[in-house]
Amino acid sequence: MRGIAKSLLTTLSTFTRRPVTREYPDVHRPIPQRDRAFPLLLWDTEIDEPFCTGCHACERACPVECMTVLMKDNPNHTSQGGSSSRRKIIDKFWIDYARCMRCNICVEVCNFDAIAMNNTWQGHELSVYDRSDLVMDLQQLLAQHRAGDIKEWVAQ
Amino acid sequence: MAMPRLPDQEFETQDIMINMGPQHPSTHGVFRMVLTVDGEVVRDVVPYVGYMHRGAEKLCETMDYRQGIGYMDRTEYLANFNAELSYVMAVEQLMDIQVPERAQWIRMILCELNRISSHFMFTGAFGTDVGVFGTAFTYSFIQREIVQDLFEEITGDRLMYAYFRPGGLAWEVTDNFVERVREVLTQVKQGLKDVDGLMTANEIFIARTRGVGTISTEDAIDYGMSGPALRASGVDLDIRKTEPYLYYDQVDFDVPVGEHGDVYDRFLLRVEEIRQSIRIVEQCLERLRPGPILPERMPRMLRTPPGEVYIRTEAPRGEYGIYLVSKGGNRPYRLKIRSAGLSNLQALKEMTVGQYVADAVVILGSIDIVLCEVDR
Amino acid sequence: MTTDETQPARATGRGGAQPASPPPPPSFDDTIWPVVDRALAGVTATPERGSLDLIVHVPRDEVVAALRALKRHADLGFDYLRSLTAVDNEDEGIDVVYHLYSTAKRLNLTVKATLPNNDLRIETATGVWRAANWLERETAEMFGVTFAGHPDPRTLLLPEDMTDTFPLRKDHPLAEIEVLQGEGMGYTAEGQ
Amino acid sequence: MNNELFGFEINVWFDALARVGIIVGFMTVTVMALIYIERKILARFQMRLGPTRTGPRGTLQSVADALKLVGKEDLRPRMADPWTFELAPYVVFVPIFLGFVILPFLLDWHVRILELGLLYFVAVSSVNIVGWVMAGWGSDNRYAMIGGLRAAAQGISYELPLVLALLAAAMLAGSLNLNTIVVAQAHIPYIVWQPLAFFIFFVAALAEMNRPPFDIPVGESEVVGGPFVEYSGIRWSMFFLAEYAALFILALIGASVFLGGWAWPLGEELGRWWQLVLVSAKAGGLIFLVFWVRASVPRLRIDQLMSYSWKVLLPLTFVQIVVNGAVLVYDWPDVVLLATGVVGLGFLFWVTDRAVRRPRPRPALVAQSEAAR
Amino acid sequence: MEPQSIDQLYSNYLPVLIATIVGFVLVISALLGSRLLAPFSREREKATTYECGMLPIRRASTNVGVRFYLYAILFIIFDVEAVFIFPWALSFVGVGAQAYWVMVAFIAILGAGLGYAWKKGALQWR
Repeated sequence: MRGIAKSLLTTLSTFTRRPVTREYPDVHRPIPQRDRAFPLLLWDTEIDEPFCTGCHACERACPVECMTVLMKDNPNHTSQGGSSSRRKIIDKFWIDYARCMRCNICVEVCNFDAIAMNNTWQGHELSVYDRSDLVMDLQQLLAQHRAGDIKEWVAQ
Repeated sequence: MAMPRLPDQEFETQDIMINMGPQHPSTHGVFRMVLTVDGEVVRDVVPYVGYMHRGAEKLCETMDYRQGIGYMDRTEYLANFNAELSYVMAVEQLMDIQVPERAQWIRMILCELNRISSHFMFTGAFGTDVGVFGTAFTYSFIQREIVQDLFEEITGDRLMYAYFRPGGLAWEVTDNFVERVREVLTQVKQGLKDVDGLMTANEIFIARTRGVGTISTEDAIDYGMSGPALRASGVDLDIRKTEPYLYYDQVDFDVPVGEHGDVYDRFLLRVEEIRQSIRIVEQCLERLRPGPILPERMPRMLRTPPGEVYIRTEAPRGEYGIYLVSKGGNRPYRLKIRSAGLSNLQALKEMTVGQYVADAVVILGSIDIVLCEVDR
Repeated sequence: MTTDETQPARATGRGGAQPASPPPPPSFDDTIWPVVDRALAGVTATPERGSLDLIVHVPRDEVVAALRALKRHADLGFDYLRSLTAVDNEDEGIDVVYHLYSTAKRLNLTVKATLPNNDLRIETATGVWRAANWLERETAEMFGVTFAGHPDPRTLLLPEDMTDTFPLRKDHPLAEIEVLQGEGMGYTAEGQ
Repeated sequence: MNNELFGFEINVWFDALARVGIIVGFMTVTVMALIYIERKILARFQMRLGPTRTGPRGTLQSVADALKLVGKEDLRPRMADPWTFELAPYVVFVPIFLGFVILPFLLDWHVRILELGLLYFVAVSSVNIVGWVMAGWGSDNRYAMIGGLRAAAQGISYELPLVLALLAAAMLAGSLNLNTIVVAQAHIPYIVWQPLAFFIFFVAALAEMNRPPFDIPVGESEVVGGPFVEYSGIRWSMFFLAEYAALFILALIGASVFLGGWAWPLGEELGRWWQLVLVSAKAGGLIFLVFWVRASVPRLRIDQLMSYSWKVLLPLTFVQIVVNGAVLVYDWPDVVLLATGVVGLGFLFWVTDRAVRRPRPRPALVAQSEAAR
Repeated sequence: MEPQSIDQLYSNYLPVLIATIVGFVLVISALLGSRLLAPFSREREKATTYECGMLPIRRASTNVGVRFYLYAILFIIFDVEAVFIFPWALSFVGVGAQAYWVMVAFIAILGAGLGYAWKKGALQWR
């Protein structure tokens, strides 16, 4: 009976404590700055084009093959009279967020620092009704950084 | 009037087969066992595993060493750091990489914190198994959440950390790492007091667990059990002591060993291990010095020379072994994951037969299986 | 006899605590090999220096006898089966690998037996350790190795009817990844 | 022949009907409130918030649940025995509902105060065990079957201590009439003279209601809901309704028989509102205790549960009855009752402790600073 | 206790009858309400027994080894006893010490019976 009494007292002591529940849609959990949500492409605001050159490094390194990358000649390259030093640039980019395992490898292998996983945007609120809605195309991947919604945190 | 003649078997009782799982509240994942029950007593139990088999070994054989880390997380989702550690240690062993001291200490801290969070998962789920309505679960999960928050701050992910790398760590910990860990430890100590007060001395809890699911020392060894489930049977086999890896030989901690090999001992043992882990982490924090977290010269692509290694580490559930065979190149030729859960689960029949149906659930809970680890 | 044989190798794993030792000389005097050799009298065993543990190659017909001898030997007492698995060496056959441990003497040993591709049969070790039961079932279904005399030869992880293909063999392909993007998403329709 | 309801003279049929009708409404509201309160209280014990979404502070949660349950598909397994399966909810619910008839809510408000009220209650309420067995057997489900059998075993085993513990208190009042029993405790409630009987009553009531730690028939982690695992929608909610109605009834019976109902401690000359406050406080306290115990203790095992009833509680109730008889016949002072009650309670706790902490020592954790190498 | 008139009894137990009817009506109306509101499908899969996701192997209603029938027998004995104790408990004070000792003897005999059953292992749930 002593043990049961101890149990009862323990629960009574927690009865008086403050609940730990967060009322989710009203109260959001503070997300640590390092939180890697899903990979995003970064936007080179100086030249006004993506950093990504479509070199396929991330695509090859992705353990789950969630990326599809296509490159093209950069129309904005200096040889074409533009202002960019990138000879090639990303043409199409898809990431299947439903498949991404958030391992950060794509960020680590990127030679151009063109991809990041440190966003504070919708990364954890991605509920959709159709799985194919989780396949993000180039515009969606770039939009967040272009709008300045990403807090920078670079590993290392 | 003559009595109507009844066939002889008319009043014979039959054993019924109860199918528990894969969709059962207390099989801890998609595990299935078929109990043959005579009244309330279990006469036979046939476990079925494999519902979570995703071929992690095969997958890892098709990808390079860095890509495999993420898959290790997914085999052992409650003790990811321990799983990653075995894997990166295997690669380091083959490549003969020397890991910087700071990285080792941080690894140790994280592994022990992971042990704490994993054992809290056990106390919570086990509390539910013996029938405390949710209280043990929330108590434990609050603590687990605290540890998890810390992991998220450091690694950027709540569950699938992918933080260890062959050679060290993926990136440096946060600036306030030491303070945060100390803070977490104080909270965990309070939480442990709650869990302890709720269950350990409770007479009903003791009545439900003591003397239940006993397994002898010899049987436990013969079945290849490991971790707390083995130590509860009185074997002082803890790889952190017997074959120290990281810096476990430089810190002071006790290995709790049970005497009776029953469910109650397994529970007490895990609670005690949480205390010991807190002790280890505190010592690690004192010895943590600034320094590099990766060796100076790390190849960009990890390539191992031909060879093979069997690395074993003490994960919360027992021995998590990685048998890595390399034939050169950047990917494992064969990667075998020795899962503690699979071996521990083999002894389920030995422990359960002859006990009550209600005990079957408690015994299964006391083994503390993670089905992803069992099936890989 | 202590865990000396694992010391030099383990030092490297400890990362910087000691300088990496040079590759050990091909003698096995400083390991448990002499004891193992004595225990395995009558069995043709070939030692090999492994990365952490001593590896002993045993002909497959003598494996169970060897394992039993290793378990019973007073100075070794390998009473704990850490792991049992197989390695598909393609043309060279399939290795069945036993990782043994001695709880009393704290010793490690790896035992290997090679099975030729045309006859993947080996005797079961369930009589030596009950731990071998599920591990052998897993190895059997994954590699197609037959463990003769196994008391419960059902599949473990795979579906019961999946007995014709062996996933962990090197010739077993991975499934195609389902594609929801790129061409599958109407890339061609958009034009380039 | 006429009766009086709220000061109006009405026909006895209408009177009865009106009172039962009030009870129906009262029961529905109470059960919904109890479900909400239980969820809130349990949540607080677990440092959670409980329902917050439906209505202000989640107060409409029960209403939402009830609506949902009505709108859910009502399934009957193909293999189930149609008659037993369909009838089980009635057999579970109606006896519990009948229990409301004798409850002494206030001094002058109740449906009927029967002269043999306690006996009536005992007789009626035990019928619902049959319903549990019917539900378990009729579902053709192994979990339900085991749960039903457990419910039967548990129900009959705790019926006796419950009845005899109530009887021990009724002996002191010399009546089975609940109002008389309440009046008899106008100044000192029977919990003072009968602590052992109260404890036994409380434990047995927990078991009768299948409340933790005696929720073995419905044990979620073992038999996944037990007898009503196959029930869905409104049919399932009947079991739920019965469960909470039983909780309320037993709490009120306990409050009346052992805590003095609407009377103690201020005597019986109280206004209706004071009586209401007193009776709700007492019944509410008991209900809170039930929730508190639920949040704190694990579930017993069936054999332990049966042993506890037959080997511990039942003999002690006999002892209590014999002692009560002696005190009444020989006119011993009431303090003897208190003393024997306390001694009996101490003995009960001691036996429980002994039974749990068997001779075997507490497993010592062998701590080793240096593992033997 | 003064004897009650038939009218009084009638008046007292009438609510019991009415409550029984009302109780049944409550359940029926709830079921009818659900019949009106809830969806119904004729899908056969839904009507399979819950067996944790597996198909049931056999019918569950076989001859189960019910281990507590001894308890059930004991229960009947003791419940009958309780019925005897009830009238005694209310009237023995008036009758006097003799009635008390008779009942003590009665309880003692039953207690001995319980002890015998205990010793014989009838209280062991196997």
